[in-house]
Amino acid sequence: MQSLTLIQAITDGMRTMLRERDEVLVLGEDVGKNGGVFRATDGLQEEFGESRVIDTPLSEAGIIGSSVGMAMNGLLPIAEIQFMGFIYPAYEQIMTHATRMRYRTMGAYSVPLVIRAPYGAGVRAPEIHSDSTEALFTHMPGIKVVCPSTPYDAKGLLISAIEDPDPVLFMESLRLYRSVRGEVPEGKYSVEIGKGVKRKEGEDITLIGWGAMMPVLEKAAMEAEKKLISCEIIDLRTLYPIDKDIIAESVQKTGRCVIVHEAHATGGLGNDIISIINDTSFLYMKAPIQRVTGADVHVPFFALEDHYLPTPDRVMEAIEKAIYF
Amino acid sequence: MQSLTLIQAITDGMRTMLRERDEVLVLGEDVGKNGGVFRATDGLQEEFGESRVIDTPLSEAGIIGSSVGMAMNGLLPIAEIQFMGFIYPAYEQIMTHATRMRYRTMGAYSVPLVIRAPYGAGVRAPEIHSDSTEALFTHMPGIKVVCPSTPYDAKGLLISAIEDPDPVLFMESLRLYRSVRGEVPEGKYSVEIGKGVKRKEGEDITLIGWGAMMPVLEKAAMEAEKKLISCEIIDLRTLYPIDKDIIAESVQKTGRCVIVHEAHATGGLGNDIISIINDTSFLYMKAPIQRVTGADVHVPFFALEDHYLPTPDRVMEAIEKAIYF
Amino acid sequence: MGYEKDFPMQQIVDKDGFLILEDYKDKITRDLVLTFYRHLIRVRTFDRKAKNLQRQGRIGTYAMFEGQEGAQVGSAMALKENDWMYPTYRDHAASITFGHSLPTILAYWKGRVEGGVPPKGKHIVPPSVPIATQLPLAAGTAMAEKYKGTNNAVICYFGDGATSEGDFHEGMNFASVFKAPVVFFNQNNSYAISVPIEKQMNSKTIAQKSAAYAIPGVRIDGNDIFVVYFETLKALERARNGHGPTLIEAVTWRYGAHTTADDPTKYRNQEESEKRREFDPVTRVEKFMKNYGYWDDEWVENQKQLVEEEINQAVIEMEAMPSPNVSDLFDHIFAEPTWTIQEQKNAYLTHLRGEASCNH
Amino acid sequence: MGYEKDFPMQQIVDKDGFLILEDYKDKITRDLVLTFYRHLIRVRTFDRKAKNLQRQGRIGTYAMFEGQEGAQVGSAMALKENDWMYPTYRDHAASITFGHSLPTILAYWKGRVEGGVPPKGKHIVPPSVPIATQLPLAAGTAMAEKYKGTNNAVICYFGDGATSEGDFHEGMNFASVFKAPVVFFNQNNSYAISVPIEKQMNSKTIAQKSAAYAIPGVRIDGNDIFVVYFETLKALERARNGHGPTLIEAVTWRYGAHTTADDPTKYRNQEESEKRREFDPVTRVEKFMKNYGYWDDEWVENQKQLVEEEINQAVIEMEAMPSPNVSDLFDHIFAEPTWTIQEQKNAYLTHLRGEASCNH
Ligand SMILES: Cc1ncc(C[n+]2csc(CCOP(=O)(O)OP(=O)(O)O)c2C)c(N)n1
Ligand SMILES: Cc1ncc(C[n+]2csc(CCOP(=O)(O)OP(=O)(O)O)c2C)c(N)n1
Ligand SMILES: [Mg+2]
Ligand SMILES: [Mg+2]
Repeated sequence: MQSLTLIQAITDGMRTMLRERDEVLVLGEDVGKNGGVFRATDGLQEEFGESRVIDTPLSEAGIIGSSVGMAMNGLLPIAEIQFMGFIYPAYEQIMTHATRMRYRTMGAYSVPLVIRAPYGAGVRAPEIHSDSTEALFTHMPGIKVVCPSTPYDAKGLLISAIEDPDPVLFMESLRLYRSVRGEVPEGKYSVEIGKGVKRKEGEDITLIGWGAMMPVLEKAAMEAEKKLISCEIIDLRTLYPIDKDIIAESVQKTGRCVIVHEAHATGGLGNDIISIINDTSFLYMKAPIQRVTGADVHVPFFALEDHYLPTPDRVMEAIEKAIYF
Repeated sequence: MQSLTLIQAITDGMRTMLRERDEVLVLGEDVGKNGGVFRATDGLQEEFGESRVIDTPLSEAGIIGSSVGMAMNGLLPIAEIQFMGFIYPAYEQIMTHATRMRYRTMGAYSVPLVIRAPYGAGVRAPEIHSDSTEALFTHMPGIKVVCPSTPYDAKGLLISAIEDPDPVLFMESLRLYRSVRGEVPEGKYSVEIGKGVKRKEGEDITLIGWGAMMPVLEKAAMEAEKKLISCEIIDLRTLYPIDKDIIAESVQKTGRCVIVHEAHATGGLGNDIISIINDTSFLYMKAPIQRVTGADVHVPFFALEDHYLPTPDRVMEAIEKAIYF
Repeated sequence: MGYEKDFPMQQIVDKDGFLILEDYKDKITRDLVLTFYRHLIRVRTFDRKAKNLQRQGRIGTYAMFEGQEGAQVGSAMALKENDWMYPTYRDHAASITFGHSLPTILAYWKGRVEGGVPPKGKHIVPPSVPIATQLPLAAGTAMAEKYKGTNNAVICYFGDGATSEGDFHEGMNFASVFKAPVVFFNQNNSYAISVPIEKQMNSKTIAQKSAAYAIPGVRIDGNDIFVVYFETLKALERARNGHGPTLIEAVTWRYGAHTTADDPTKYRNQEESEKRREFDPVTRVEKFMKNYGYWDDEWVENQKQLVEEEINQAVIEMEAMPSPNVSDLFDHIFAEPTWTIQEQKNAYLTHLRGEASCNH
Repeated sequence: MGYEKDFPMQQIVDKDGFLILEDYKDKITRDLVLTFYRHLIRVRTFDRKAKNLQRQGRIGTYAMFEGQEGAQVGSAMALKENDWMYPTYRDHAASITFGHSLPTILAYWKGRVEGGVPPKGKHIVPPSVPIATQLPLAAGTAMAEKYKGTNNAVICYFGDGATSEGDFHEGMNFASVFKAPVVFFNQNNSYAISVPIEKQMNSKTIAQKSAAYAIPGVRIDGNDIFVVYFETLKALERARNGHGPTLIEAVTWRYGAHTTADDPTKYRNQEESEKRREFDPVTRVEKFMKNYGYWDDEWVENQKQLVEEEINQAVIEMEAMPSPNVSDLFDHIFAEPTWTIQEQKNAYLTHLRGEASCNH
């Protein structure tokens, strides 16, 4: 097996599917000749040509809108949005076309589209390059949202997303692009959308996160072990639909939970998870669920981003709050 | 005092402020000569002229973007978006300009902008005219969201919104426009943004809603009284920031809660409220919090909208579920 | 800045029904003229019927197209079987002409999701409601045809107001950059609800906006079905031959309200609309038929009757539709429902059964 | 469709520094030329310094403008004190010329929110990052000036890539419909990161996009600061006089990478950039000064030294800034923080104090 970084695994996933099916196309700003501003599409235009790996105009509504039109017409576009903070010009296209076409035609047309978007803070990028706004998409009916934290999952989920008959927003952590590395099978395999994974077994408390927060959770869990607190760690991987069962099963065992995400507290996915726990596990909970999230403030200019992002220390504090409630 | 419908109260609020301050402008599609497709701006262009009540091109990003530019330059624009379902082309402008300009300039520029948007289902409107997507805005730092359910509150909150130094999204229930009527003072008064109101005292359970859901809650509460269940009803009025205290105070008394909204369950404000209760009132809760909401599906074509919208019956079921938990 | 002179309004048949471009003489066959006429009276009858149905509360809000039939029928007739159509809420004359089913269109306005379903084997996308957002889609659908190497083309309808939206621009630019086989067919009826075109844009024509994309722009009399048909044919031909998109501005007029929910007396003098009947697209073909000897009372009466029957039948079918299926609320969001949707559906169906048993 | 001939590229001074439009002879005063030169060397020195600071890790990613100084300085010099400027991330030469503070600009790239604050009494909006989204804002700011009845105007910068965005179109259309006093100043440097203009648009010029809005469009040599200055002055004059917006396309070139994070060898031959130095905007003024007797070695040396000192001083100031204030994360979202933000701030400051006490 090859050992790849997260971004290499993503490239490999696209290459695998470009080889597998002629209907697969890659399009976006700078994805062709330049191979993407992060090099996620490096080498793809050379291998598959300009008709399959397409440099588009600087036009997010154009990219998503035309991808929807292609997807309705039998193709399987993978559209790159250069940074999640620049997806909003395409919001209308996602909101009223990509996600509604199947319903509006009772399935006569569907939109098997993948939207790839690098997200998140922590790499000292200029302002507005660091948004983590998954919640603005999980509230839209008709689109799935995934966010891998390992190279293996990244490739497997990307392949599932490409094969999914409906739109999938595929969020890629900028911070993890080159900072995680792992074994990735050659060729085609898939990781099921909608399933979380337990990264660590534990008894006392459940830590829930995804994407760039996973290393933060792992560090916090190590700290907690020193204080003899045993943490169970769940990596959600899919943000819509959230894997309810893995959450319920875990919190029913531990009775305590800390949820961690970069996005703002209000309207963040943490609240969806609390709601799932309320629905499934009310009687099991021994303490209020703790959230460690970005504040209700803009992701700041980078000089302050470390103060915005959840840290192992803050997670540790939340763990203790839940444990010593 | 005058007895006005909700929409008349809104018109009155705009007229009051147009008279009060020269900086106040109204702009949007069809707001001038036509007086708005719902007649919310009826008579305003006649009274204040074309330079203050402006028919714009069909261009939501243009409307919001230019309003931001005006607001930064000393004016107090009230921008109408014809239906909430058509606000998404302006999403980028709201997300990265209206809401971020104060932060990005440390207050050197601010954006005292009001965005009015009729929302919600239930009036047999054509598809995509019935969205209730407040949660897509409450998750944005830098904008407040209000949603009145009475003519008194409508005018008072609108005036507060116009005087607020920051952007406010003002959601107007299509369904309530002409179906509620009430006493409205002449001239200027205000209702504080950020404060909910108790519409009914009760002992056994707290019902929380806003806007078009208020009559639904009231009917359900009447049904419940017949079964000797005493409901306390809270009208949130402001959706960001949510009035935490009024919620905590009430659920700490009743120990039970039903939250009702039109929007989809996942990512809906119901989850934010559950999260507030988790944070403030964990030990008081006697039963899981119940939500009665739209499903995770598109607001349907109108032949099915009654099956999408929360009804008093569904609320009643939720009340019983919470009571007999 | 006087671009309007670069885009003079083209006509083939004048308002009195006389051929003014002799070149077209041979191309205008009897069959073509009669087909024009048949479609025109069919869609006009449909439109009036639908408006009445709304008045009677048998369907919901409806967007009338009376006055715009020449533009819609002429352009739709230029399409080939496998082409794609992106209509708006006002373009039922186009979609009917292209082969849409009348009961389906009525169902659309009755708030039935069945109303969005295209007819079998025909690529008719449901009416676009958010203005101008269909242009990038149409560009993409056309790019896909090009990618697949077919000769199919796409037609995309939109109004004068739509040109102010960013998506108009992005769609045009994409199509021009990728030489997508798409015809952007604008119906300039001078109004976007109440907003007249002078407030919508500073340019005197819409055709001149083609300059921004360096694609052909054509300004035509949208009430002259002859010029509409032949210019759309040409544009489609260019598209099929790999020469990319064309912007057609068909100048026309809606006689009535924006929709049945609109009161046009608030913003314009309805007398003007009456005067416009002088340029009526249906009457013009009538006059042409009379001028050139194609008119046959009996045939016309016969056609009118057929149309009447067909439309009455459509209303019957629409009203005979089984009542809406609650499952449709949940079943078409994803190919397979997520657990959230499945749970919500189960809960709701249980609730409905509970209600049903309570009430009986 | 051959619009490019309607928009020929205008020049006043050719690449060898010779005046080619004699009409301007009297308008080109010694003072003007020396001011051009002083600004040009100032901003070029700043730009190179900033790039080096990034290399040394003393600031973050930085967007160089070398090659585009003529377009930026010339246009900014045409502004009056109370005008507004909407720059992008690449337009520091413009904002510096208009009076922005150098340490503030460096702070911007150091990830400091202080970098977004305009200088006192000067209307300089923070650099626009989401491409083209500033155009509607600029239109609105200009509409407000018009509403207030001032003679102030707005200049709005954007690149060739920005023209593909819907917001470009909506901003242009708003400004033209409302005759807003704004100059849309496009720097066509032929690239949007890696994407060459031929893939960005089908039109040969950007100036011709003015046709869509029926406003004046002007195509100029953006490396000829003379034509930039005089054409921007004219456009501002039109704006102030109530004649509405102008679209200026200044054709230029960036020599270097898109930003310090970009590797241009992936997508273009860097030799071409070196060849472009023949058209350099700074050298051109040098040549002009030499050709027409304005060159004075001593004055030039003196200016270079002053600039060097000023910039070194700015770096010192930037680096002497107190470390970022954590409160700034919370304090500028609303005029008054909401309870959510206040609670989050309190909790975070408590956390920080806890950490501080733990670590000591
Ligand atoms: C994005 C969006 N904004 C607003 C509306 C409301 N609206 C419906 S039709 C219309 C006017 C459209 O005018 P035009 O494009 O000229 O088409 P016409 O109705 O004249 O056929 C408006 C503003 C909408 N449907 N979508
Ligand atoms: C909406 C949006 N999409 C994408 C980006 C990423 N991006 C930053 S600069 C740039 C290219 C801009 O090109 P151009 O407008 O020509 O300006 P230049 O950089 O050449 O000055 C892109 C794609 C962005 N900042 N905003
Ligand atoms: Mg129109
Ligand atoms: Mg450029």
